[in-house]
Amino acid sequence: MDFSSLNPVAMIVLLVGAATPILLAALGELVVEKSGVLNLGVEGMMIIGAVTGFIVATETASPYAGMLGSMVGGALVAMIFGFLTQFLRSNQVATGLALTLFGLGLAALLGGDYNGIKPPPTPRLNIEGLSDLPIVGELLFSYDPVIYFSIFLVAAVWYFLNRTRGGLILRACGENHDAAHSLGYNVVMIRFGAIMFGGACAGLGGAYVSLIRVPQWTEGMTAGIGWIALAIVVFASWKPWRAILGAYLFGGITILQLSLQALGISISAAYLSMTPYIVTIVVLVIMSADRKRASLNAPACLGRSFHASN
Amino acid sequence: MSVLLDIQGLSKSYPGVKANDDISFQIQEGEIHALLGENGAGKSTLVKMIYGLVRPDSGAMILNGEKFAPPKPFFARQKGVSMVFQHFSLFEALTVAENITLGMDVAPSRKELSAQIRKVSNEYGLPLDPDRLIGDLSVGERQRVEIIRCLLQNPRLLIMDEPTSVLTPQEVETLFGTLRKLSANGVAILYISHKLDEIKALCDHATVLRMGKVVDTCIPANETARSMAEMMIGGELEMPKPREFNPGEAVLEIKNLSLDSTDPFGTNLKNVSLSLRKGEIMGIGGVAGNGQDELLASLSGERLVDKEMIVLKGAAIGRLGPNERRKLGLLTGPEERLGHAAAPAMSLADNALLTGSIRMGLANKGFLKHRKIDEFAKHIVKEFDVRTPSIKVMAKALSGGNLQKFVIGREVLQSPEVLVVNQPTWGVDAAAAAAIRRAIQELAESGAAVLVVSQDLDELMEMSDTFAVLAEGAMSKPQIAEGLTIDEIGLMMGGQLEGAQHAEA
Amino acid sequence: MLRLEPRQKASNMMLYFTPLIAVALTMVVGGALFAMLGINPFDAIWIIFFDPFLDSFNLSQLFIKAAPLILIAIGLSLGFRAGVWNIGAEGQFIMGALVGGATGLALWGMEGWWILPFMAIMGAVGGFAWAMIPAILKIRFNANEILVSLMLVYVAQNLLSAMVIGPLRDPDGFNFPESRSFSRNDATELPMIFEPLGLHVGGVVALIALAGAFILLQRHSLGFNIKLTGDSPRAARFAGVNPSIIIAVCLGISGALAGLAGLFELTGPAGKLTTNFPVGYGFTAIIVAFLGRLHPVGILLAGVVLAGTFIGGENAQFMLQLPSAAVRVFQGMLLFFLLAVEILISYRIRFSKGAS
Amino acid sequence: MKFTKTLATAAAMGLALSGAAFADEDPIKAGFIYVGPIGDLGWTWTHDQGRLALEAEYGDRVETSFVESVPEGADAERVMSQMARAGMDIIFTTSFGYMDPTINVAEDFPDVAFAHATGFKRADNVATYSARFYEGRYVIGEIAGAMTETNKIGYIASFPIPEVVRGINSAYLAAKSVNPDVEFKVVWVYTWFDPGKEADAANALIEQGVDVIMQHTDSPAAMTIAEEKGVYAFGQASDMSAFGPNAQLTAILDNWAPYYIDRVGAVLDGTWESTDVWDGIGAGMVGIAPFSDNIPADVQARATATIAAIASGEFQPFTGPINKQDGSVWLAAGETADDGSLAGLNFYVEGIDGELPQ
Repeated sequence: MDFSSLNPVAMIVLLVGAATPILLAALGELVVEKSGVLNLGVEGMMIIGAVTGFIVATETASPYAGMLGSMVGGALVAMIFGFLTQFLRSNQVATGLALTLFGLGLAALLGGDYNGIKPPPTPRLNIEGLSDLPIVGELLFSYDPVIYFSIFLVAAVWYFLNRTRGGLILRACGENHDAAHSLGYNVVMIRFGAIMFGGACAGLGGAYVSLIRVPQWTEGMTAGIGWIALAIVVFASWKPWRAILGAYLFGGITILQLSLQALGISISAAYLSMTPYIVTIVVLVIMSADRKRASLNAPACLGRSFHASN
Repeated sequence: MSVLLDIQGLSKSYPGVKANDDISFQIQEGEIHALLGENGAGKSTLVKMIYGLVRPDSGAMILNGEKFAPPKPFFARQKGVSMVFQHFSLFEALTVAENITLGMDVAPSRKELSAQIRKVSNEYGLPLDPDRLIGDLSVGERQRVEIIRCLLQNPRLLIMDEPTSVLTPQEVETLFGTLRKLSANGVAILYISHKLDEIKALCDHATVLRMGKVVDTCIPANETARSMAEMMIGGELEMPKPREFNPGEAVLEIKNLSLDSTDPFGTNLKNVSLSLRKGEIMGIGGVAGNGQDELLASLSGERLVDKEMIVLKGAAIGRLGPNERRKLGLLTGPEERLGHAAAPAMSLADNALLTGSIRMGLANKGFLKHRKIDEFAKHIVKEFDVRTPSIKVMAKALSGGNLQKFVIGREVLQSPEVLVVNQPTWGVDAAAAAAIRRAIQELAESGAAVLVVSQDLDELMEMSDTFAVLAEGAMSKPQIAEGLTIDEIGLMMGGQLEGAQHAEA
Repeated sequence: MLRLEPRQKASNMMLYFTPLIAVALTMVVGGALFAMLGINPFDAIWIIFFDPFLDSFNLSQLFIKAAPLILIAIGLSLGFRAGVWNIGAEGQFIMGALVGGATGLALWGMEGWWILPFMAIMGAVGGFAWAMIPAILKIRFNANEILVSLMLVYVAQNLLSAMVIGPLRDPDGFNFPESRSFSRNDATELPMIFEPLGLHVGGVVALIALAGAFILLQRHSLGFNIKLTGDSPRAARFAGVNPSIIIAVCLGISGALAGLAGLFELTGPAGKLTTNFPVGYGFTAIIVAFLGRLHPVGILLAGVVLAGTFIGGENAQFMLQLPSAAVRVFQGMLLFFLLAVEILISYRIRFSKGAS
Repeated sequence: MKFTKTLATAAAMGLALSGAAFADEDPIKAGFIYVGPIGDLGWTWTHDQGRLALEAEYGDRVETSFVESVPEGADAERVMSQMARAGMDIIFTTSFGYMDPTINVAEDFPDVAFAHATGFKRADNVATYSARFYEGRYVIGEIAGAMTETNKIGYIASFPIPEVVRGINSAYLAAKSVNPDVEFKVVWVYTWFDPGKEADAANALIEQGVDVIMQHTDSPAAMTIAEEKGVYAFGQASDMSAFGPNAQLTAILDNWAPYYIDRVGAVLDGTWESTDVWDGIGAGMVGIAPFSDNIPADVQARATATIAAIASGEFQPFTGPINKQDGSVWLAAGETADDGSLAGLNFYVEGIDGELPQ
């Protein structure tokens, strides 16, 4: 078989597209987990974002309004999770799973009338001169705006968490919620805010699928990538720049296995389809194996519900 | 001098308890004012109201002539009231500077803050490196972080809740120096403690609380430790009777025990050796975080070590798990009551089963004998005077003292041959503490060997026959406790293990 | 202002009452939703919630649907109690069917009473082995079992595809990606025990597992250790519980039961292995486990109720043209409400002025 | 199978009796069981279009209902039984996986007519029906072969079942007949419906230099990608030109309406009997959408001729000489494939690269 026909530039362009929804959702979840909350409902929030984004975009004929709508939609269902876990102190694992189930059903219900419609297109960047450059133009200046936004968001999340007071307070809640409380911080509201942000990011990730990557609305179209986003957060050791690495790695494997098939490689496609998941497991194992380091990076209060003692 | 804070009739009730009842007193500018009282007397509630963490049910406060009713700590800090907690509000994975920023309402830039931290900490003799992680600091250094955090906000009133309980005697001296300097600069200090010698040495005035009420005020310099203690407990102080010490043969031997901590901020044990004899109570002092948790884990069997490192009655047990050790007669009582010694959301009966299963025969081939479990739980409740409506109550519903009596009682009533306890009276009211100490002493008198790990030197001096110190994971040679001076202990705790030469045990 | 005040003792009354509150709230809010969709809410709720238990045909389908849910949920509940989050029961369900089915195909043409039991054992082994992957990775490498077990669902699905397209394909099946039919073969057909309730052998095994779990949790030290680990891992370690063993036991039991459920589904209701064999029992069982508050009796009731809503939901589809998505929203709501009212068990709500 | 039998039989007998008494007054009830959501724009959507056409045709004389997203297996069996119990006169089960459940339930309800799509098991009250999609694929294969400039045609395939393999072979033979240099690149996505994956596959194929995409999966995702990347594609099951106004060359249309109207009509006048219908372009079950203007006139003309030849039965796509991929002879010159061997087709014809997953 002829590997030379694999065009690396084109593959990178493709993998960035496949990775961006995962990256967006993972960044949101990263912030949520840094605040000490484990929200397993990413898949549910993504699909809601996909459908609300689609509906708003087609109704207003503006993809950007749709993206805003997806963030609002994602944040709204995240609010249910936030309310249950932060105010009613329900189990975060169970509530997250319920959110996924509920989100998938609600999205199907909301999207019932939007099957088979083409959403307004999202233009790609086209800078005279730059976008036409060979290789560089394609690699750097030819994407849709959300991809640039996702990279900006990586930097922004990093800056927020490491360079701002707000980020410091958020991390403090994740490290030791009792101490944060006794310093006078409102742990519940800070976490609630983080959960909403996570919902907005997951929602935008979903809208990326329904408005740009596919683009159309169909039931269950996020097809499990919300779960991958959760794995990416662990893989990234809660570091934004590593999340981008993880998401692009996963996107790369997904694209590569399809490209290998197109090349006519003789491994059965079913086995190739497993590889992204197996690689995720392997990477997860490698990242978790050093317990001391893993526990240093993980927010100490992750998944524990907080109750002010006085 | 003028009045800084005037407290007028503060009251606060919780379901079933009147924590504060009509409390009134005044704090002058620049004075060091002691708030004296036993555990549970209402000191914590009172200072939480001053700091804005708890709102009073009734009463008022006047700060500097203005009405003062902080709804949140933020408002208290705005008005110049800062607080150093007994349990630090620190974040292990964050740096010193980050921790300090978090405690400040208006924080300067990172660079500026670092410079300020260095300047203020050196000025008050509490040097700190702003870029280190809290997790890497000793407990004494962590307290410095808390204090510097308060000082950077130029407080008028600094509240300190039991600040010395975690310090070595030398560190206590340094702290007092700092506090006196502050006082001289006009900062008032509300100093909470039940250590009477310290209060006598440091404080200008004292207000004594008992059962949520102000029962007395005094000038500590004019009182004796005994007279103040009597104000606190409201009766005659009973001095402990010295015990006779006739150790029998060695039952527990620890030989060159080394163990790496699993906690990224923990301390590794280095070559710890000791020999514990029948009837002996050995006290192990030292500041928290110097390897106590690791020592307990290696003795309880939660962490396994080399087989020969721990020998019980001639048998090498280093690789045996907790239940096999229990079977052989080695029982332990960890420091953390909830979540370690006891499972918070399980009933007292279940918690009796938790360690009692083997020695009390509470299960047969894995099948539980519920009647026997209940009996054992009721026995503990009765013998150790655990105040609870029933043994079906969840452990977390009990007060700290009651639960501590329960978990110590649970081990003592299993007639151990060796009992190891960590901080047996930590955060427990005086009556419960006395009961626990008495039970441990009786156990030793009946021939068991007891290892008491504690940060409370007074407690150790009162109970122990022999004494050693854990410092940075290494242990000093055990010595006869009687006659050890506080200076000698201080040197041992500071890590100069061989510095104090005393009768070796 | 509402304030939550912890109770000294979990409220027994609330323990039994909260599921009813949740169901009632779901009916009210779900009914409103149905009304918004232009469907008579009373009819819809009647068909979804009551009809499945009153009509003899529906009843005869009840345990066919409920048995795998209950069997899987029982296993999961042990892990959830210990804080071991096996989210990948769907994968273990597939692997049980795959391994047990492959065994049956290897023995094809043989007669004997032992064939089905042997397949069941192999099915349990298949699910067990699949669950051991996250268990070992968790014990040895500290890898998060939620994510590993979930990723393995996708791997199992692809493996199933590869197998029914390849080695396990029915040689007489015109090359369609399907295995032979186990339910149309005497040696491998799952016997029905009590038809009026749809109780097949798998259902009976589910009831036995239920009883076993009940005894384990109430009467046995292993059950005590599981609960202890869930409440406080550190206290459990202090009590001499080896956390690795708890992880292995919980994942192992849940994997084996999910595998068994897969095999029973294969040899009974589903009949043959196809790429569409997994229909989400492994995920729905998570809801059943929580809905039953991780208690064996609760799981029995939750499994039956949820199975009823599935049957009722389908009926509502063709009788009222209720969209299938609405039924899923309805089920999600049920779980949300249950989680929301759970707080009433350990807290009481007080009205007070001002914040504390 | 015993899972629904006894009680259901009893119920059915009751219904049959009452049904006989009022047969003339009640409208005919037709039930449909769908494997996907009706909004999938693919397989299920086309069947639902057929159902709507049925309603339009007969008005008050027919009452239809459906259940969507019914998993194959026990759930399908239950839904069918429920429908039969609810008094359906004819039930269309529209997925291959419903084959055994349909046979099982039909045994219990001898008076209800069943029609199962794409299967091969029949009974007195179970008819089967399917469409010769490979005829349509021959037409679009011919167009694809003529339109490709890179000589690389991409094929997004779902599962390696005979239905899909027939399509690939037919399209390849057609493309090859007009362009000897043509090369097929097949990507198996192992799903009928996963827009994200289908889009990725389309992208991967385009990166391999493919400039015409065919698909045997249900969503219009690949069409959208083709439009974006400026390559050609064909609509699947329905006209997808909305998603690719420039990209779509034409589309294979599934048109179930004639069959449904005919069969329900047969129930209405009492002439229904079990039949095996495998219709193609001729009977209108498979349609070809209007050609895009991007197709040159000569190509259009040839395609139109091919359609006519197939419709009239004059030409069969699988006409020898055709060798199997391994070079052995499948069909001798002039020989045409019989329905039996087509039904179980499990090999590529000579010239297709890559291995058929087995």
